[in-house]
Amino acid sequence: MENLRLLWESTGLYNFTGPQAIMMAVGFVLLYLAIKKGFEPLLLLPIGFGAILSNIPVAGMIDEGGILYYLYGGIKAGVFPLLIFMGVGAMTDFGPMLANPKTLLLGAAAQFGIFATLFGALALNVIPGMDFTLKQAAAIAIIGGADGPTAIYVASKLAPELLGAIAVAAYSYMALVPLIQPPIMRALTTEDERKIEMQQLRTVGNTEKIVFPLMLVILTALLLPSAAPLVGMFCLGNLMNASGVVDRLSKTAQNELINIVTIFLGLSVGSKLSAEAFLTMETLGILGLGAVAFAIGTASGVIMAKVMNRFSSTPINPLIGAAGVSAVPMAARVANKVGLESNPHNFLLMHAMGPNVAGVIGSAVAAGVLLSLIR
Amino acid sequence: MENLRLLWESTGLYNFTGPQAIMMAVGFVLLYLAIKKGFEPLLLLPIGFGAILSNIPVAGMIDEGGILYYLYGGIKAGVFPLLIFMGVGAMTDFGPMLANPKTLLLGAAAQFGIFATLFGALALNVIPGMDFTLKQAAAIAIIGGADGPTAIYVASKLAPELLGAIAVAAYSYMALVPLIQPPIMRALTTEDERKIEMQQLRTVGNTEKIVFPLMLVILTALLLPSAAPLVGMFCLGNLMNASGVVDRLSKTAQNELINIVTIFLGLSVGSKLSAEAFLTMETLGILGLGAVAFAIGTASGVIMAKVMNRFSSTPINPLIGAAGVSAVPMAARVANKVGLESNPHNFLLMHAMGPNVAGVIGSAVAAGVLLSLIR
Amino acid sequence: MENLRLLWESTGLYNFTGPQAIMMAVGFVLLYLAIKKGFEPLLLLPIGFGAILSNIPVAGMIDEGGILYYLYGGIKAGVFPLLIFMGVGAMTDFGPMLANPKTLLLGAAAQFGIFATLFGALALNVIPGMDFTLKQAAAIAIIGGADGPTAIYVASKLAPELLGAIAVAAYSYMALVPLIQPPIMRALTTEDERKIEMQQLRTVGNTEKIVFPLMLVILTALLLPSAAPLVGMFCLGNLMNASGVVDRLSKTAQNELINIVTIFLGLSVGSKLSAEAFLTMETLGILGLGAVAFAIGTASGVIMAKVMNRFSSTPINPLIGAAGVSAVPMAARVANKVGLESNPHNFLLMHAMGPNVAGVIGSAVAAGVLLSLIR
Amino acid sequence: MNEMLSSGIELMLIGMAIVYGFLAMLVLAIGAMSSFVQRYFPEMPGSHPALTQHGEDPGTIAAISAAVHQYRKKYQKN
Amino acid sequence: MNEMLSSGIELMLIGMAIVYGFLAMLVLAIGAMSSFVQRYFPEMPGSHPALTQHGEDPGTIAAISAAVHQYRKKYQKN
Amino acid sequence: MNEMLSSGIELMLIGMAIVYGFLAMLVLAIGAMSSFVQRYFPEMPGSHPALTQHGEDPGTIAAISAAVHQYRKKYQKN
Ligand code: NA
Ligand code: NA
Ligand code: NA
Repeated sequence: MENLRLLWESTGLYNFTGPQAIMMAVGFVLLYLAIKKGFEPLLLLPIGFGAILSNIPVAGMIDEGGILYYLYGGIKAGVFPLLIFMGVGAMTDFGPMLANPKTLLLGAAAQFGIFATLFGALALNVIPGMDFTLKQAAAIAIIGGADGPTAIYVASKLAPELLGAIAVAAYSYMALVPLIQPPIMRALTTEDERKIEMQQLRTVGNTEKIVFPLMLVILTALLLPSAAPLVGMFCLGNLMNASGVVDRLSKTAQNELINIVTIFLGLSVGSKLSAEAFLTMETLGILGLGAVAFAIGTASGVIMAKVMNRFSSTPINPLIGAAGVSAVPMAARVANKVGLESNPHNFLLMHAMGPNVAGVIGSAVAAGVLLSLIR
Repeated sequence: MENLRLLWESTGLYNFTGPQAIMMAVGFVLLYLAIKKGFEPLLLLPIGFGAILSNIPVAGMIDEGGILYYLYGGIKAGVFPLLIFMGVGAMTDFGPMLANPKTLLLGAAAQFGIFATLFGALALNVIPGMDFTLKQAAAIAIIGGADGPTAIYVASKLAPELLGAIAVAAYSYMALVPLIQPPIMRALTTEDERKIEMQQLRTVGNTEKIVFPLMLVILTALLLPSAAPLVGMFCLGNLMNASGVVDRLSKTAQNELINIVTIFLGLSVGSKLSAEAFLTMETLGILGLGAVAFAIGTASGVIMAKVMNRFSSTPINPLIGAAGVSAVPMAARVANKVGLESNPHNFLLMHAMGPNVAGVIGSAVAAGVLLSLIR
Repeated sequence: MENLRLLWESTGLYNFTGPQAIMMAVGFVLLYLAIKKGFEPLLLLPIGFGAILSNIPVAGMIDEGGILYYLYGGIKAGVFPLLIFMGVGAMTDFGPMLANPKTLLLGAAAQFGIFATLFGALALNVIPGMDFTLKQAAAIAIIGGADGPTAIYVASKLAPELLGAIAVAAYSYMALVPLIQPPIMRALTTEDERKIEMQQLRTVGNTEKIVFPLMLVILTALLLPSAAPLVGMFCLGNLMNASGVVDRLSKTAQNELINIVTIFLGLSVGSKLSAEAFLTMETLGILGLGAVAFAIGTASGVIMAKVMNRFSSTPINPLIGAAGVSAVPMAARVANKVGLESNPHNFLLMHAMGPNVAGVIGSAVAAGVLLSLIR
Repeated sequence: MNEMLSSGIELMLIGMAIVYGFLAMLVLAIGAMSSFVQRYFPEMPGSHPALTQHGEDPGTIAAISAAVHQYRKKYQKN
Repeated sequence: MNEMLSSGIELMLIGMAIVYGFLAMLVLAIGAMSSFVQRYFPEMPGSHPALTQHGEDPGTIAAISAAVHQYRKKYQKN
Repeated sequence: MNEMLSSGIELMLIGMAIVYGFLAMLVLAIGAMSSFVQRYFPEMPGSHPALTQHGEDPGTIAAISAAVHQYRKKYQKN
């Protein structure tokens, strides 16, 4: 009898709280988006499942002694996002950007989404229920960088209590890039601009591809060392691939290592989707601000490209400016697709890869700025 | 001279104790079983080698600062068995079970091996030299689940001092399934029963395979949250595979990640094969009880299948009940093989896979029961 | 204004110290050697990049909270070098050595490089600015073993402050084996000796290959347990491969696991290339002693082979003695190449693989001697 | 001693009841789920509904391959 | 409150200035690097300068394959 | 100083003695082991005694492939 009562009191039904149930439903929504809608499934599937597991009462998987508690250590130490960034670096080809370095300016312009959102988050504090500190505002703003590991890295340093919501917003909006960007791109460009064909890119040699990551890490070290962990690990991965002398390391960084860390990172992010942290007015603010950040970043990139097209000797299709938000390679594909609608023979993909990878550098630099200015 | 003496006093010959020598011999026996007899070599080879390494005097590989000490942390935190369970989940196809859900009852019946053994372990306390606490009895009983990671997980929580003996017994008996089960199966069935052909299974669609792990994790959360770590990680792996949207994660979970963790887990289990813990009367009790547990589990499964066959509209071959102990896919193969002896055209393999994977769920549920009732 | 000043004070330019700049230059030299000269790129590329990252001011990647700090934990615990050694063991074929066990004596002779260097390091203390303790001298001497993981393991135990310099010296000289060894080999042998053709090796069966690692680990446990971590993990890897029953574990140990650990190990070694530790007279001493160690080891091996050739019933080409330093398979290839110069039909490669893998055992044994005698 | 044995029996009864109960409930749940899925989300044999990912439509793939083609052609001429 | 907003504006201006400044400088640096590399280290199309590793010259490979061949022949005879 | 050098010499002598002793003993042990194995566990060339795993006999494999075949056939008909 005693045992039966003990058992009933140990069921989830007895212990469930309303907020936990809602958070599990959030987890299911994330799984639905990942599986049925194809929203960044590599991250949202483990995040959604992590949300479910961490909100199971009694099981205590996020308490000391639980697996999610230990896995979260890898985020707290900053190790998981940096290892993913190394793997992404190994997958990245800087060739198109090196062939047309001006496109770096598009990657810079699109980061305006970050800083405008930072201001927006602080302005939102006028709304009752919203009360973002400077650190929290900065952590939210980095969603505008459209770069998952960067957002998680910055959030884990500045506002770990918002990590779950920020990561979910970042990856969701990255998945929504094909829906968010095209209307903005069409609104800001004329049909003629969208038809612009660009000159073919020169071939970039191996030596340049090897020297670039080294140059980048040095400049970061000299000027913005707070961005050095992100930029440095990215450049390490890129150098492993470009140098061609450590292919087995490069392949492992791009495959098994990044896969293992992705599973662990997703589960740990999910473990931060607790009711107290997520079911707040702030989360609504974060979701709203994230959408605004993407829109502003896209617009800034397109406008910058229009300006550059006016002053450039070679034609620049403004659509590739939208790829400056990063979200590699989704944003570049969107630029390509919108371009094809106006001119079916105009393949912008390679041209858009330049601002696209520039956007990754840009958001890592912006992350460094935030980490160094906000204490 | 001083150095020579120092050196002699640092040899293993000078420092060896009898029990250490015996435990190294146990390690060699395990290696022999793994390599020459093909007994679960993936686990017993690293466990056996770990037993040898951890009993080398002076080297101190299980003391703080030694590699086996650090690796054991992964078991203590519960991380290693859960990651293996995730990988096993990714390898599991619930199709045959979903096509014939009644077979879940066979997976339930076979868990009687666990609970009968729990009682048996407590009863053994009448023998002088045996003195099992309730926690120890429960940890031993889980051997009857015929599931390695579950046994290690439960033992690490309830009776870490018995972990070595329990893991060795669990994997040894799983390897012995082809020897232990057939006589019991033949004794409990008639020739006619063994000849029963079963109806072909319907094809199970992808949607059902995706929904099932989600449904299972929810029901576990509601009713038996103490089983949620095991069942949850299993379902995560299964969902990664069934959803088809994160193939690279699923493949890594099934291959590199599970392989790495298996090496570490095996070595750490081996590090618990110290003389003080293993060379006791209790170990003999564990080995005896383990064999009994397997036998009872097999018999319960077969008898349950006989009962179901009587009341079922479609014929059920009682041999597939034996597969309810889990030990995937060995037990299902045994059912198939014994069936072929009576009827060379009767392929029971697919039919036995249902109770087989049901047995995995069953033993995880039984583990949850033990973990929640015994404190 | 305040923010601008804050920002300027957070730049690398403001914070760089001279020694940090020099160490970053050292990092670049290592990358140059790795990428352009092909010097052991698998290790020197991550080590060089780690040197750059760890000397970036402000970023604090080697301080608590930084990624390199956490990765270094894997060396401090001894886990990384031992896992690499396990992987190397899985890649090693003891066949040629078992076919001609006398070649073990060549692997023993070449370790004289270690002990002569130990004496040399102590003798160097007469030079002002050099002040090696016994522990430091032993850690430096192990460079003469021409085995990277062994050198890192011993250095991390005896003299972690010299780890960076010792690892760099060890891998650099291993890469320089094709330049260092041939002149010594030619100077110590006659043209006739270099022409000696050796008898073909017998085929070694699987059983012998399985028994050998077990025999080796037992003898190590009995006689030199302080070498057991190194020898034991090496034998585990070798047994996983030779036994043929755990191919999936063996392949993972040889590929993904060793690759992941190599990236982590390289970065962590690089993190020990700080200015205070590296820019000292001692480092010059280490580099000088390392070269001497390799030369003495090579010479000892060749001389031993000459002596054995005189007393042996079957002919022994003294060139294979040089392969006794380990540096697998580089040293064996060098022996083969120098042999071909004198006799274009004389393929020594297989014969040199015996002393080559014997050298690995020899240096692990020497490491055990140093670890047990020096406290 | 006797106390322990009786708690062993109690555990055996409760434990088996829960395992049976849980898995029997799972049988019913699967039955319900399967008929629900088969009625409202029927699957064509061979279809893989989960595998269609947006952003990867044939148009995009054609564009990518065309772009790569062009890029390669350029590369060869150099 | 007002103070926070003004520090928000300040951060926005400084932040964008740095991001722009850094990436603009990178444009110049890449330009300089590319012309330097193309002038002093010109590359043949298709060459992979980074992939030549010492110790792996054709001679060695020939030797290895010959040795393996010999070894295999021996093995077959047994 | 002198003391350190003398302990250096002592270490050199003892160290080399142990390394030599250990590897020489290994030569003898290998010799003994090899003749023991070759006498009592001779190997056919090409045989892989370690690879035979129980439970994986041809019968089982035939059964599995037949079962899979049947299952597939069913699947096609649907
Ligand atoms: Na970005
Ligand atoms: Na079971
Ligand atoms: Na050596």
